[in-house]
Amino acid sequence: MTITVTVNGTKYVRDVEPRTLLAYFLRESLGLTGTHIGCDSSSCGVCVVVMDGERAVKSCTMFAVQADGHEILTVEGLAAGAALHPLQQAFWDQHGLQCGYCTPGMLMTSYVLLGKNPNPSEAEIRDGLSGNLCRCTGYNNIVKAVQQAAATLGAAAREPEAVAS
Amino acid sequence: MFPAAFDYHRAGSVDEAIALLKQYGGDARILAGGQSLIPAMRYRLARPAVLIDINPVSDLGYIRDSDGMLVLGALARDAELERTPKLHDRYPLLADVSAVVADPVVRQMGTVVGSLCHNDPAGDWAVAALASRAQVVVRGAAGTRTVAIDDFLVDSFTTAVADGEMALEAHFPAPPGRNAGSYQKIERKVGDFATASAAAWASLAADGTFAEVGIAIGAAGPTAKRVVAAETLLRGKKPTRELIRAAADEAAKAADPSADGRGSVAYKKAMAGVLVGRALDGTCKRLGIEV
Amino acid sequence: MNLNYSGQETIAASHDKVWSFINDPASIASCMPDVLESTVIDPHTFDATVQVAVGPVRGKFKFHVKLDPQPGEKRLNMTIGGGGFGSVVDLTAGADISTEGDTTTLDWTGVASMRGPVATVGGRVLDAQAKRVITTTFANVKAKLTEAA
Amino acid sequence: MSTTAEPEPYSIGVAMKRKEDPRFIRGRGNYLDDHSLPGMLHLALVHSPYPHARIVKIDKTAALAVPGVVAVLTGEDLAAHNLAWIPTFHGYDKQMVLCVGKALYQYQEVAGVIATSRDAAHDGAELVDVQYEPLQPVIDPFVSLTDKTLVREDREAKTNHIYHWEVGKRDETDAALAKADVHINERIVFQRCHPAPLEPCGVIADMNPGTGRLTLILTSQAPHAHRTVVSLVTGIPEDKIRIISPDLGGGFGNKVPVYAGYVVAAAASVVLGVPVKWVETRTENLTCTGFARDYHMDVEIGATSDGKVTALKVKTVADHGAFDAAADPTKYPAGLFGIVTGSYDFPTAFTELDAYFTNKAPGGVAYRCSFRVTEASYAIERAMDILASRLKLDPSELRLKNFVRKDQFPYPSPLGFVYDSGDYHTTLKKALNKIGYAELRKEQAEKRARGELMGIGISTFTEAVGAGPSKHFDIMGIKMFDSAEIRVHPTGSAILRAGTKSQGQGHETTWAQIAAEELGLDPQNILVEEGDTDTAPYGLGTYASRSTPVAGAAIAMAARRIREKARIIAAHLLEAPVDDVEWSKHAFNVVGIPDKSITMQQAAFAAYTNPAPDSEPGLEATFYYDPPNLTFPYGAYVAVVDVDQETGFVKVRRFLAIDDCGTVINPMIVEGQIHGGLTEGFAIAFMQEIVYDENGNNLNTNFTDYLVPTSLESPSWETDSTCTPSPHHPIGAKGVGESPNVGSPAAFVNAVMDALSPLGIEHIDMPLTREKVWTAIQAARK
Repeated sequence: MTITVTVNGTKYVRDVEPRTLLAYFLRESLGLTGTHIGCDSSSCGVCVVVMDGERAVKSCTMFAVQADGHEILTVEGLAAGAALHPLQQAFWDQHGLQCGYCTPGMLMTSYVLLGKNPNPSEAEIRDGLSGNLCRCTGYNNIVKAVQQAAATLGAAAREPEAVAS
Repeated sequence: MFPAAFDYHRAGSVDEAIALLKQYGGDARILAGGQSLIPAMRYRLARPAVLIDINPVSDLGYIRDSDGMLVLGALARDAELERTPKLHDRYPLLADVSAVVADPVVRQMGTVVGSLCHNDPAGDWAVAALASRAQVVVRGAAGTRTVAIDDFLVDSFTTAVADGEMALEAHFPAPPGRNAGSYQKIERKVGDFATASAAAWASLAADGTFAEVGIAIGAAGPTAKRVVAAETLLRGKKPTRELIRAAADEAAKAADPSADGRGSVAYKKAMAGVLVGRALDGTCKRLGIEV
Repeated sequence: MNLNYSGQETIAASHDKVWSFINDPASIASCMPDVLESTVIDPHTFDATVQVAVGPVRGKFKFHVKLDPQPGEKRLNMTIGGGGFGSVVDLTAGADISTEGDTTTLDWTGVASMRGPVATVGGRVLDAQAKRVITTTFANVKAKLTEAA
Repeated sequence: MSTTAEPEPYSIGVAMKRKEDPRFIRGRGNYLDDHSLPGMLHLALVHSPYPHARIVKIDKTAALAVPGVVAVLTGEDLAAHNLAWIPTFHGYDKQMVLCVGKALYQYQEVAGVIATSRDAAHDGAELVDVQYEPLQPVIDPFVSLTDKTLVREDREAKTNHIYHWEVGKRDETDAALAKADVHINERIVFQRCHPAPLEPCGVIADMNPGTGRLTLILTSQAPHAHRTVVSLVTGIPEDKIRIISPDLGGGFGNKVPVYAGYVVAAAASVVLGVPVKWVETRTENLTCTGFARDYHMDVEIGATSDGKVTALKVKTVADHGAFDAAADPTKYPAGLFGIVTGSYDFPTAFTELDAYFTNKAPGGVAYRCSFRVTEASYAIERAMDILASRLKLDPSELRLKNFVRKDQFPYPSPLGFVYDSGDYHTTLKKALNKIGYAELRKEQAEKRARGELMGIGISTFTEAVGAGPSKHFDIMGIKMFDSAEIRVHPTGSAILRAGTKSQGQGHETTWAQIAAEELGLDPQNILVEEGDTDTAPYGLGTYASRSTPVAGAAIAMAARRIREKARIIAAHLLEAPVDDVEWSKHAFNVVGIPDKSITMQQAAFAAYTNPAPDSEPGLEATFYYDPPNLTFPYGAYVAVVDVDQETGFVKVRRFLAIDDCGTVINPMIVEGQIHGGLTEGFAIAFMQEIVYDENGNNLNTNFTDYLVPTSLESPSWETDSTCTPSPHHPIGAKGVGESPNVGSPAAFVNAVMDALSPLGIEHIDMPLTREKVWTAIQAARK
């Protein structure tokens, strides 16, 4: 069937089989391969994308047809051109990634986490990211990265220019 | 893994959903949060011929605290409950559950009613619903009926929802008077099903005795189990350490789990007791009672 | 993983009646729940296609059933092998037959072993289903013999 | 190591942000499944539900009827192309690609379905009708060794016994044990677990009929080794094979072996002349691809009554599954297990190992460890704690009493290694001070008085990594050297290619830092390239912590070759005799005239524009490095835990890791490696296990049942270091990626056993699940 999905601000009209999972639709129909797939049981979270700006969803546990008429944000949509999103910058600064496979999911889950809770404690961050697996970093630096991003975004919220500079 | 092919229908309203259910009967499944159904479909354990997606129904995500009960629409997501602090004081037990179902991302899609309908013996919401004396409103072509949770949970993965019907909403009565509750769960890791779980709430009479009590355990049989013996034991008595221990023992006795990778029968029975004890401790703590 | 079941049916029927009934593939097939179709292959074996429907898990399981009467007509063993969803379920059931006057008692036990996704992913689902199949089968044996009487 | 006082960007030891990160954080990584070729078909595999069964019949009809299904391949079909069996890595055994005659473990690959879409391939796979005749499976290695049931009928030797291996002095050790004042003998099991990188394994095989070349885009930790294997197996000349290992989403040893899907996809592409893609599911990853460990070790230690160890004996039964596919060096069937004497000065030692076939998946890969070093380190560190409790000695005291002393290096171990360098006493003391060991013991005493269970666990491991000297180490005959090639461009930037393959270790950054240090160039302008066998020099790949010890050295040596040539050019530019030109502060100058100097950039430009007379133009070098010895990183770890007696839950309150990996190239990356390895060590100690039930069912086929810790279970890590450079490594580096995974399991288990010691509990095998701990407590209280 035909669906209309807005991904990273661009509207796409595509024909999909009902059984096509959103993750495969993003990767194969739209060529947005930043969203990864790591398990079959909704356990690993490397496929997390943001739906309608407010909900982190595991795109391997949702059919593409369910995204019809919705807005999806993927890791490719985080940066504003050359300017990295504070989360991306923080993951880089804090060495919050190694093989990079879990990173898009971590970024998108953190994006919603910080949206709902702008200055989370370490405990809240560890809880909020517990639907995403990482096999490389031991999580220490991912937590630090989210803390850095929270600080940057907080500063930006106080004085909008801060982030751009 | 990849789901087998199916026909997909979008319901714009509950009536449309019911009409589609009438048309396809047992071949059709309702798609709400999909967090249990879709993984089962990926393993091709579940292969419904027809999926009826109710997500487009605009007014099913409601969470209403009215007429002394919390009313959750079929699309009320776990995370919504988790993020509604004003409910946490009135429904501490449900607040606890909403923060430990599956994992934080799954909870943003998963629904309370969907979890009740899936009726996994190790699921969380059925336990809380039993303890809370919840009711489920079931709608079919023939009309609407309200089913007490005890009758709703028929057997493992089987509920009172018949072919052609759908669960419309869940009712959680607000515990009367001065009350509190607590949910306790042992899981091997975040996102796993419970090894054991326990839900408890209690309301206190003026004399400080338990006026009303609700206790249920999970992963302790074909479905979540109400521990009537423990409830009877506690009702009308002042909370003491001994009393709570005795109630916990009743829970351990009542538990009838099956062994799996999560634990042996002996361990799961023992944990049912430990967790009921901790749920009651948590309840008393929230009531400001020293035991 | 192995799952164990057991039960007892007391039937108001003579030993011979019960014995001949449970030794007849067609009769046993007629007692299994949700059988979509069954084919008797020889006096001791039959194939049955069973509709499995537990919650989200719905599909067809193909079973090959072998009846193995023990000498002395006091015990019947039964092996039920089959599968679906890329998985395998092996059921071994046995019934001890004892008769007092005109009531005959079936003491039955069953062991189910599962392989593949059902064992690991759907274990909790199929446990319930296997229990249902075996319990209902023996219950139906009683029912049919009683109504026949 | 270089002692340059220069600041960034030159110096080794700078916490430089990773050069590879920008593409990953933007979702522009380039992993196997991100690739798609025109006309590409998809492969799905059919798996056996039985652990041991005869294949009676395979009916392809229904599968072939599925729209989009192009072909169904079985073992018979592969046999026609002589691909039914392939050699295992160290060449002592062969393994089936698809089942021929028998299925030997549950989920073994029985058939492959090739279709125009992934969904069609899986629809077809479901409909391949295979008739099995189930056979009695052999699941327990201790049953296997009785040879009652034969796993491998295809082998000449009609036994499940694969090999016996031993090293050390048996009689001397037995004698010493016999007359020891104290003698412990403990069965210590290192459970079967799985590396489970988040990115599964996969391949795109592309046989191009036009060029006659077979290109494999492959999740490979060792692309060159894989190219050679493919050539040997298929007979395709090596120049006609290209292996491209793209970005890898983790490897941890899992992406070293050759898997059925690779071979079937390649065969299908060769036959059909179009690209074929196979990406495994998580279930396939956990049930079919290389597992790790599964060692059952009987550890005996003899000691004097005052706590001096006198002898060590370890007898191991190894469960190798259905094929002997353990990826160990040819001459080392049990890898470097000989490191089992650890950090301790044993006067004598003996170890022997017997490996057996069972009806389980094959493997035995080095899961984030140098071949079998993890099993060995766990055994000795666990056993030392058991000895300490028998001697009523503090485990730290027992260790300090028996460490190899600083003045004993280079230290010849009784099992044949020569440890390069170390200062074990200093490192442990640093750990004890930093964590406040004395205070913790005080707190523990108070808690015990109150009946609470708190534990402190120590692990002071020594690793043997960086395989290795080619006189000892090879894989299928290929010596385990590694290589680097550096080309300096006229404007002073460079490209560096190595035979290694990063899976997250950050080679694009650290390799550039090594070259930058040696050449005085900006690491930002040194492009690092790995994984393409058409361009990279031949190397053995990345596993067993060998990249920095071997390839890292090759890079430094290649750079020094370039420096030698640049020196000639510099002399020409300085109009001075070459012998008068020295390299100091990252530039050339005439001895005694420091102010007049030539930078590497200037020399590079001249190499192309104004070469020195009678010297070859251009500025590039290749170096193949054959290490003179292994390197021996070590560490001192301390874990602090609290045990919930009601549930058996263990809370890891603190964990401190002090690592000594010699010279540190990038401290940020080293710390990250340690964090990650500690979380994997934690997972192994408390959660991860591949269990087979009595019927041979694998019970951990997905991430719901194979337990990978999340940010909530994983403790917060404390790290620090000491630095004892390797004397034989050009920059003194030893390698670190695996130390935390090797050293930490024993620290966790020792801590839990320390907590349980008041109950008289001495040992519980990993993983220490709530139930195991609870059960032990219940039993002890009875």
